[in-house]
Parts: sequence; structure tokens; C-alpha cells
Amino acid sequence: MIILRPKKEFKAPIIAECISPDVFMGKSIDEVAKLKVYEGNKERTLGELFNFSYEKEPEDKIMIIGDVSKVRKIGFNMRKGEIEVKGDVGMHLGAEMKGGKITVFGSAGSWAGSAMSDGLIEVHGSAGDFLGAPLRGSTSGMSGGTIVVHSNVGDEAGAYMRDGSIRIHGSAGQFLGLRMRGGAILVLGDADSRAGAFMTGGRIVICGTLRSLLPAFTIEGVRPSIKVGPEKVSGPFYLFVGDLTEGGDGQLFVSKVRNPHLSPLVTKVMAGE
Amino acid sequence: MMMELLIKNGFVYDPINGIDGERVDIAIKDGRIVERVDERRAEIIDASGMIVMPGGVDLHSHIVGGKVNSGRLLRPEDHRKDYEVKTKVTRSGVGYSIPSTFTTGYRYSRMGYTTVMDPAIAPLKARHAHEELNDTPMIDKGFYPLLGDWWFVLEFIRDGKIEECAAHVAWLISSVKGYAIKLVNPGGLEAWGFGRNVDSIDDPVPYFNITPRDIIRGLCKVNQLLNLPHAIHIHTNNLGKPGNYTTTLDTMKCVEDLAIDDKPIAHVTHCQFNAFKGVNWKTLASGAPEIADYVNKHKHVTLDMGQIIFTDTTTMTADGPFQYILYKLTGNKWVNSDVETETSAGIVPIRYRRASYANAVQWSIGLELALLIKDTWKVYLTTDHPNGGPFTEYPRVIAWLMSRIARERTMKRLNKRAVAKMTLPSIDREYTFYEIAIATRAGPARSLGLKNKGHLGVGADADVAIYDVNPKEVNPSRQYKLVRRAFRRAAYTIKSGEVVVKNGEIVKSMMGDTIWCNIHVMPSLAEDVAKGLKKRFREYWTVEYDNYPIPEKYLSISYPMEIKAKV
Amino acid sequence: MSTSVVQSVTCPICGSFCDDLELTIEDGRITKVKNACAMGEAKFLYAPDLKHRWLKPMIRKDEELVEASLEEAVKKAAEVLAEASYPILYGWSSTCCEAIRVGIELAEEVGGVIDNTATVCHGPSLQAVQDVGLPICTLGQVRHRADVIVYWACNPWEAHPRHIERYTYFPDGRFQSSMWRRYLTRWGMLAQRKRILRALSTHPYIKAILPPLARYELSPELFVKGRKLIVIDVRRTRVAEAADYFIQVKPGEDYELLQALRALVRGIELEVDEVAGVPVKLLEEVVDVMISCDFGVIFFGLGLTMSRGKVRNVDLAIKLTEDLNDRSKWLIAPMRGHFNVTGANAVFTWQTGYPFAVDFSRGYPYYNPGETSVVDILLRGDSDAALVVASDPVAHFPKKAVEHLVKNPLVVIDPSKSATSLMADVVIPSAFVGIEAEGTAYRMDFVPLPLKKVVEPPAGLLSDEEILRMILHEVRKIKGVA
Amino acid sequence: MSLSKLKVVLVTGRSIEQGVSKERGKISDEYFQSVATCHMDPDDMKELGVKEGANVRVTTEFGSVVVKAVKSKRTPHKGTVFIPYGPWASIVVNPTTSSVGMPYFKGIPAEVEVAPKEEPILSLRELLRRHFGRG
Repeated sequence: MIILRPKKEFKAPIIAECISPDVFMGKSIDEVAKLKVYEGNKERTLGELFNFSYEKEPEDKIMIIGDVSKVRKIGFNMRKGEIEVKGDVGMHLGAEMKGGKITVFGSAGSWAGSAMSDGLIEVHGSAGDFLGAPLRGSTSGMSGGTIVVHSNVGDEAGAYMRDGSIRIHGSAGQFLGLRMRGGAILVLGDADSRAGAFMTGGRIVICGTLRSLLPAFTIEGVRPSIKVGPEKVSGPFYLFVGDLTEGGDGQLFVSKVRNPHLSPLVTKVMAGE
Repeated sequence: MMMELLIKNGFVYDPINGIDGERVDIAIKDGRIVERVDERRAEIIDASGMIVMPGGVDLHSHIVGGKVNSGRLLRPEDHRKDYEVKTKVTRSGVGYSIPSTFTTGYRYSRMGYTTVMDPAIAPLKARHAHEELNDTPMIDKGFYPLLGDWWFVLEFIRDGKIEECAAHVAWLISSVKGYAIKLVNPGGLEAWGFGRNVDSIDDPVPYFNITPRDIIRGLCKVNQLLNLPHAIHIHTNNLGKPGNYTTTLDTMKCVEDLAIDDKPIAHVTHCQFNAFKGVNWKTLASGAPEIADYVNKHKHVTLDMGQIIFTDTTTMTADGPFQYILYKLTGNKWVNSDVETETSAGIVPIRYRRASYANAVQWSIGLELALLIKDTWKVYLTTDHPNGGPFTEYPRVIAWLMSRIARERTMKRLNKRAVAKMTLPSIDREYTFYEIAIATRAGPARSLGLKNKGHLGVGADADVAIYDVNPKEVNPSRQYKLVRRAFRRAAYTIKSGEVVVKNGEIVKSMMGDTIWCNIHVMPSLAEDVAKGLKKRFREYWTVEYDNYPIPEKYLSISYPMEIKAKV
Repeated sequence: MSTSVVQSVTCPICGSFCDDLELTIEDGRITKVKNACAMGEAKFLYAPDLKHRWLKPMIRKDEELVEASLEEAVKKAAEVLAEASYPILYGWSSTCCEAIRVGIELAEEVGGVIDNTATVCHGPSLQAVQDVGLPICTLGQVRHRADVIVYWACNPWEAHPRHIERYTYFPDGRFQSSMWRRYLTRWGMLAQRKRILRALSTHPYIKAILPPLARYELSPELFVKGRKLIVIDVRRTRVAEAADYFIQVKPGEDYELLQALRALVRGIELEVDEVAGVPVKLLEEVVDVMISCDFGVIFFGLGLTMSRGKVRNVDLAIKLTEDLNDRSKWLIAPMRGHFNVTGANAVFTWQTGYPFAVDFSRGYPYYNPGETSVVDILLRGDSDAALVVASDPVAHFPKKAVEHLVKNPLVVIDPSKSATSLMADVVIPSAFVGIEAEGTAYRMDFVPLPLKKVVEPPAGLLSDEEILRMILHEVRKIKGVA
Repeated sequence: MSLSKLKVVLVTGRSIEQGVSKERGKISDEYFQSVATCHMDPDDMKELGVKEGANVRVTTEFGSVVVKAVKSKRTPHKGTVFIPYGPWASIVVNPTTSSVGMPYFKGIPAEVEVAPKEEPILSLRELLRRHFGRG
């Protein structure tokens, strides 16, 4: 295991896609210290920015201790091994990740797990916007793997998601599961409005309050509980289907108890009025 | 004083001068090919074991202007995967299907191309095209203004006033500093103004009492009256629709009687997209044999391939209604851009897939056209960049043309049903280097009427490409990969007498010329045109008459071709 | 006294970029402006006035701005940029394309982030375009063909005063005629309203603008024939009062309204009776008008990009437009603010592939709004220097962003004094492009037009382009590449 | 009986007066007069007990600024107030960009109250010095 500690408080953004077990494996500390990173527009080596220490086991693990909230692309395209961060971490954590595990004891910036296809990201603090979502213009969202966030997430979590799962213990911002086609998102807290916008498939489960429901969703019924992956979450839940303007049949489960503001609409529609 | 250069010992392919792989030394002085230079003073390039050709000439490649730039805007995901880092001599940029301006220039130059024409610019946005051309280094360039749906053209042709029409076209081309007359889905774009289209060359254009046939014939006559160096450049009606090869034949036939001498009067562009047989996408088949048959029997038309490449690219044409159909077909993102009184445009990203029946058929059509048309001077290599694929993939097309084995290799990976129906497997023909030189430089240069381009005779512009492949040792049919590699990265590119590329890398950045036609009609006619336009300008456009023409000083290096019209 | 008249002058104010102004120049000063709106007139008459301009370059010494030579100021600016690890180069929308081209070269040379004002205007719209595209047209197409015109979350009467008159509701076109007469009739009916007169009398600046029309109910007899104007906004603006339909949407609920309209266009029955405060019955009526027209257009403004939903409001507005093409011809266009913000986007795009927020720190263009957009960079505190050209971020960025901007070295190139230049470390005053210097700019529909030089700039003032070239040259000298 | 504080939604934006006056100079009195203002619904003003031209303090989660209250010309828009773009509005807008680069310049929850006597409307230079320590 290689342990990295920042040498200073960073100011300019640091792009460090080399911080990944795939890159570190088989390299000595000296070799790792020579890896190139960018600090703003200046090319640096990892060794100029971080102090290193080494532990024999586990071999394929990287630990970062300290605030790396300015460091971007940690675990980019990672395929195996493990990264553990004790502190906040910057944008694009585990972007395009294909395997392995990343754990953050702190918060993560936007685009964590962007377009990942396998592996596990667990963030014990909050995460920014675009959790698991692809970068601008791309429609290739998350296609596998798991993201767990123990606190809140920003807007557009799970956008363009095709498969895999996202579990949010806190609350979610607007446009949760935007243009989602498959996979599952579970929110234990509340969700801001526009959840499921443009969704055509997949499953969003909101255990708390959904601020408002989009007009292009229709009520399908009430379900006592719902399975999200291997886990059974008990309700009861309203089941809405949409986004109808996209011809979608995405499923939006919303806690019945926590969303009394939706009950007049549900009652009216169920009564066929 | 400019450098003198001497290219020694290369195998020269210069079809315009009939040189077919002979060892000829090429002498260069002051940007021109000369008889000889002083060997002691000149820089010597040893081209032993290499091919020497005139610089590549591309007569149809969407590289600048409003539509291309909207395509760039639309596709950040296309740029992210392919970018260029700044070097000491080059600017940074992005690449793949719609490269940024600098990158476009560098990449053409690295392939040994030295002249490129953009085929579709809305005249109202010509200033934009020139701004981008001013930022496109390394190549000589120009563009064709879109004229087939310009209200003035429609009205004059409707009223039978061909001479007035010609005078207005002359004013427009000279004002916007364009090069040739371009027609795209004539009549269809005007109809698209209200969301409609035309479906044959005899389908009337709404509100104008005129048909595409009238427009094509009218502008063909205008082109002849104006003595323009290039033929009318036509993107036919019904492009991209199964069964459209008959429209293409109709289009070629409808100007047959206008031909004088043996000079081609119509260029049917990216013919692959308009050579579809069948009644729908499931029954799509190649109409290339029929079209090739017609072209083999007639002298008034030329074509370019519009070859597709199996890749993720961006389609962009002025054919608004076609792009809308493509948007509905693919569900991908869609840009439409209609331009008042003139034209329209559309953009849709697309991925051509080997497993797709339709895409496999399309691939075969392009190659069949090139291989079934016997006279190489009549069909040129293009991918209709970026519609069929980015221009950087030309070397792949060269390999397919030169090697039956290369074609078979690709066919093995294609949709089986498509391959079973193709004519292509039965075609043995393989292009020679001489024919490649025709299809990629001599032919387009001659078609464009660029007398100093596309050849290495004395007096020609010193635009030269040298490729590191030995024609005496390499058998392109079997060793097509070596050929492909050589054409991807020129050993040397010489532009206007200066070495700008070595071993596929830019060693010197420079600006090429912007080539345009300055057309002179009779002064009295020109005066009438100006007077009439001044009076009616605001009826047509939302900009002022004074602000429409582009002053010559706007072009970073202006190269006007002075043309004396018959009217 | 020498008097001359210059015609077909473009107006360096808003995205409508009118090019039919007529200026009278007497003794090197503009004395009369014809055809302009109040803003355009004010710019030509008052902006070149020396009393609110810097006439000499200024450098901050001991917390005070003091006069300096141009060479000194350029050198200082170049040092600031060349030494920075993550400089930002911001503004650009109020200068010409020629200057922007140099600006991008400078950004590349110093490895900085270059961003234009679209970032806080239609940046969200551009991102929406990158997701779903944009069916758009030039403004003449609207003038000739449109029989339904929708202004959504914008207020052209105040922000683009001649837009309606030149391009949409009031001009005559080949297939459509002016609605001026209908408007006047309605106005006549209501002209006595005191409210209107009062509004007029308290306004010194609206002489070119007719009084607004107050209508609170739909009057179907007005919908028999001709163009229709639909306005959707959170506020009852002046243009709302001129509209055939005005839909007042609850603040922050444009997205819901757009989705309801899209559902109705697709023939989906809504289960709710009201969306965003608007009865579904009214929406159905509006949708019927929209799908039965010959040519419709939606112009949208910052009400969509700056409020809840941002990018996705525009995304959905574009999807709605795309769907409407199944029924009729429909196009959509953003109401761009500055006269050359469209040009800034265009130049950025052809040189770098991206329309704004381009990061050159790694030697190639990288774009990711939220990461490479200036407001985010300032909020995170990433940058360590800034160049601001022809813009006033200190006045227009949120306080927290400004706090970081002014904490680091700040270089400003601007023709006039502004909040930002007051805070700067180096100020290099420039000539007004479009008045004292020429260039190129793009109308909101990507139509490029020339900016004219009609008078001489004050002695010693250069154009933005020339100043930027000097800085670029100096930067290259510092870096040893000149 | 008037309220001491009114909960509103703040919208900032362009106005023709701002557009014209900025050409007379960003440090001119015309500009100051046109942008250091808060356009309110007359009913809201009545409720709050402010008269046309009185000073009000607008406070959001992000800051607080004193501007002049003026009656909106087009009403009703109860519960919404409008401040033209400018240095005064910028003090109170919501900087959150949702990672799209764009702060919330519109639709910001705010409170309006009569400004205390000791808090006048700051001039541009005073505002810059107060908030950014320079100018």
C-alpha cells in the first residue's frame, strides 16, 4: 500500500489521473513519485506535491490522507485494486471506473463515478452534482457498478444511467435520474423536484419527500415494498411511470407516507376522475 | 529571396503531364515548379524509394462556416477523445469528425493535401466562412456559395430571365468571394422553409411555380454564361432516400443537351448518398452499376465518391429536410439552421456500423462507383467529410481502392446479408498509384479548373507531397497496409515551395491562399444589378445592402481568379 | 465645420445587432443617431464621452491607481499573466471577433482559462444544445414566414428593443404581414388608460416605444387571421401586454409548464388540472394554435437559463420544438444579450471546439462548465490572476465570486470606467469597437456583420485587438518564445 | 398595520433604463439611479408600509443590500421583487452554479424590510469598498 499525504494546501486545480492502483502497481515509490501531474498550468511530479510512505499489505491499495479536494480524476479509468481517501476529494473521482473499490471518508466533488461501468465507490460525506453522469454531450451514462453516498448529493445524479445502482442516504438535488434508461437509484432522504425527467427505463426509489412530481408521470398504483438490487425496501410507495413525453416506462417509487401532497392527485386519478 | 528546392530520385506520379512513376527530379523556385535550379544552392530532398505527387486537392470537404461550426458546438464528446496539444509551431485544437480550424489545416497538410474546397456556404454567412478560412493554415482554400434555392435565382428562372440571373449570381459570387455554384436539393430547401420537401426533379416548389429541373438547367446555363472554372456542383434531390438513384440519373440526364464540347458541365457530389436502389431501408441496394453505366457513356458529368467509413461521425448538409429525416431515423441530437431567402442546413451525429445492413450497402456503393466508372478522371475520392467519415480516413479509402484483399478483409466483418447482395466482390479492379494520383489531385484540380494545381509541370504551384512507399518494391494489392500508413503521414509536404511537413509532422506553419472568382459581366448589366438590389434588398434580407459584400482585404491572402463572363 | 452622414452602421449594443443606423458626424463627433433604439442612441451619443473613460493606462501603486505609459502597463499585464498558474481571461462578448482571436491565442500561450459572458447568460443554453441540438434559423426567416411567435422568459421590449419591429411581429415579410395595425387598433381601444400615460410620462427613455397594451383576458376575435404573439413569463412585461396570449408562469416552474406543453403536443392527456399556476385548459388552447400554424418560433431568454432548472429548461424547450416539427414547422432561438456574444461563442468554437469556458492549462482545449467556467473557478478559489476584456464582472458576478477575483492580480482592458476597472491592478483603456475601431461581430442568429469605425478614438487609445497583440508579444518575450 | 419583513422571491434582470444609463457611464448618477432600485408590487409596498422612493433593505441567504423601492409599472406580481442587474443586485444573488457555470440570478428567496436610517444606499465606490475593500 502506498500512502500519499499532500505536502501543502493546494490552490490551483491538480489533475492527477495517475493516482490509480493500475498505474501504481509494480512501481517503486521512486517511480510513483516521478509520475506526471498538472498543478494549474505547471507540470509537476507526484513527488513534488505529496509525501509518500509504504506498507507491504495490501499490495494493490492506495491511501490518501489529507484534503485533496483540489485534486481531480483520482481513480480515473481504474480497473482493479483499492483507493481509500481520508479527507475531501475533488472532481471526477473514479470517472470511467471499470473495477475495484474507492472509499472516501469525506466529501466528493462533482462527476464522481462519471460514466463508470463496474466497481464500487463509497463516499461517507456528500457528493457534488452529476454523480455517475457522463460529461457534456455524451449519452453514455453509468453502465454498471455501485455508488453509495452517505450524505447528500447535488443535481442530476444518475443522469443517462443504463445499469448499476446508486444509493443515497441523504437527499438528492433536482433532476435525479435524468434520461435514465436502466439501473436503480435509491434515495433514503428527500429529493428535489423533477426526479425522473426524460427517463425511459430503470427505477428510482425515494423514501423521503419528493418536492414535486412532473406532469408527464402517471400513477400506476401503490406498492407495499420494492426491491432495489438484493435489498427489499418497505413502503408503502406510490408507483409512477414516465416520462410519458419520451414514451418512457421508467418507474418512480415515492413514499406514500412522506408525500401527502401527492395524495389528492393519486386519489383523483385512481377514482377515474 | 525564397528558398530553392530540388526533389531528387523520387518516383513521380503526375497524370496531367502523363508521368507514371518515372524518376524525375522536381525543381522549385519562388513557390513555383521550374525547369531547373542550381543544385549547389538549392536544398536537396532525397526522395529515393518514395512517391512524389502533386499536393492533394479536395473538391468537397466541409471544413468551415456556420454549419461546420454548429457541428463543432454540438459535439464536445467528439472533441474530448481527440485533441492536439500546442507545439512550438502549431496551435492546439481538437479533432476527430469536426476538427477545429487550425487542426483541420495541419491534418490535411500532414496527409500531403494542399488545396481544399468547402462545398456549402450560405452567402449571408460567407463572412463567417472567411473568418474561419483565415484561421485555417497550411492549405489553399475556397468555398461554393449555396445558390440553388436563392429567391433571386428562383424568380429569374421562373421568369425565364437567364441573363439577369447570371448577372445576379456573378454579383453574389464576387461579393461573397466564393468559387463555384452549389445546388443542394434544389427547390427542396425553399420548401423546407415551411417544413416540406420536393420528391422528384419535376415536383413543383411551393409558391414559386418552378421545378428542381428548371433550377438545375437554369443554373447550368448561368454557369456557362459566366465561364466559371468549375461545373455546377450538385447535391441532388432525394439524397439519402432508398430508390434515389433514379433521381440522380434524372438529374444528370436533364442537362445532357446543354453540354458543349467534352467539357463536364455538372458535378454530382458525394454520389454514394444518391445511388440507392430499393424501396426502403430493408431492401436497400446499390444503384452504382446503373449510375456508372450512364457516366461511362457520357462526358458531361463528373462525380465524387462520398465514401463512408465505419466510425462515429457527424453528418452536416444544407439539405435541411434530409437532416430532419435522419434525426427522426436515429433519434440523435439535431441542429437545423435555415437562412433567409437563401438556404437551410442540418446536422445529425451518426455512427456507421459494420453490422448494419444499410451501412454495409452504403460502403459498397461508394467503392463500386469508383471501380465501375472506367475513366478515373470522372470520379474523385471524397468522404464528403465529415458526412461519410472524417477526411483523415482517406488513406483507408485509398487502400480499398488499391487492394482487393483490403476490400475482402473489410467485407468479412460486414453484415452478411448485405455482402451477399453486393456487386463489389465480383469487381477485380485495383487502382494504380497513377489512378490514385488522378482521384486525389489531378482529377479534382482539373474539375475545379485550377490550372496551377494538381500537377508538377513547369509553372505549376510548388505544392508537392512525398510519400514514403516504394512503388517498385511494394505491391499495394497485398501490402496495402504499408500504402495506407504512407498516405496517412506524408514524408514531406511542400506548400508554395516551402517544406511544411516532415515525417508526418508540421515543421512550419503558414497561411495558404483563399481562392475566389471575381466575375466580370458587362458594366451596364452590373450597374442594373446593383441598382435593382439596392432598391429591393430590404425586401429579401434583414441586413443592409452595404453590409452584405465582403471586402477583399478581409481575406488573409486573397487569390482572385479574374473571370470574363459572356454576359 | 465638417458634417458627414454614415449609413448602414451596425449597433454595438444587443444581440439584435441592427445594421441600419444612420449617424451624423460633425467635427469628429457623433451628433445625431437615426433608427436606433434608446440604448443604441445613448451608446453612440454618450459612451465616447471622455468624462467616464480612462484616458491613460493605470497601474495600482500603494493601493491607488496611477497613470502609466502604455508600454509599462502592457509589460505589467504580461507579467501578471505569464507568471500565473491558473489565470482566467474573461469577457469578450463586447469586443470584436478579431480581438477574440488574439485573446484565445493569448490564453493558449499563458495556459489559462478563457471564458466569455455566455457563461452567465446563455451558457446553460449552449450546454442544452450539446445534449439535444438546436433547430434554429436566421431572423429574416421569422420575418418572412412565422405566423406564431413565442417569447418565453424574455423581455425584448427592454432588452432587444427593435427585435419585434425588425424581425418578428411588426415587419412585413414575403408570406406574412405586419401586425402593426392590429396592435394599434388594440392600443387605440385602451389608450386612455391613465396607467399607461403615467408610465409614459415618467419615462424619459421610451420615446421610440409605443405604450403597452394591457389585456387580462383572451379575446378570440383577434385570432382569426395573421400572426400571433404568445408571451410566457413570470412577470407581466411590456411585451406581455402586447401579446395575443400571455401566460404567467409561477417563478421557477417553467420546466413543468414546458413539459405539460410537450405532453399536449404529443397527444398525452394530463392528469393534473393546473401546471405552474396555469390551467391546463388554457394550455390546450395554446397548443392548438401552435400545432396548426405554418411556421412557429420560440425565442427564449434568461428567465430559463438563470432560474430553477437552468440547462434543463432549455433542453426541454428544444425537445418541445423538435416535437412540434411533427405537426408543423417550428424553430427555436435564444435571445442573445451582448452584440457579439454569439461571435465570441463562434470564434471560441472554431479555434478550440468549445463555445465558452475553455481551459488551456494542459496545452490543449478542455471544456467542462462547472469545472472550467469562471464563476465556479472563482467560487472554488482556483485562479491566481485575471484579465478582463470589455466586461464588468465585479458588477455582475455574485459577491462571493467577486471576492476571489479582486484578491488576485486583475488586469482590465475596457473603453470605459466600470466597477471592475476601479478594482483593477492594471487598466488599459481601449477604443470603442463599432464606434472608434472596426471589426466583425455576430448577430444572435449567427449572421456576421461588420463593425464600423465612424470617429477617431481619443489620442493614444488603441483597439482591444492591438492591445492584446502587444500583451501577447510581451508574454512571448517573457517566455522566451518571441 | 404593516409588516416589518416581507418574504419575497427576488428576480434580477435587464431593464431599458439600466441599458440606457450604463452608456452614460457605469459611475454616472443615471446608472446609480437606475440599478440601485427594487421594483415592487404596490400591494407589497402597502403591506410593508414603504412609499415610492423609500429605502428598503433586501436580504438573502447570501447578503444584504439597501436600495430604493419603486412601484412596478406592470402589475400584479405580488411576492416577487425585481432589482436590475448591477453591483447592488450582485450582493444578494445566489452564487450556486449547480455545476453548470450559472449562478441563480433569478428566483432567489429574499426578505424586504424598511431600511434603518443609519443604512443609506451606498454609492458604487462605497459599495465596492464596503464589500471588497477597494475601489
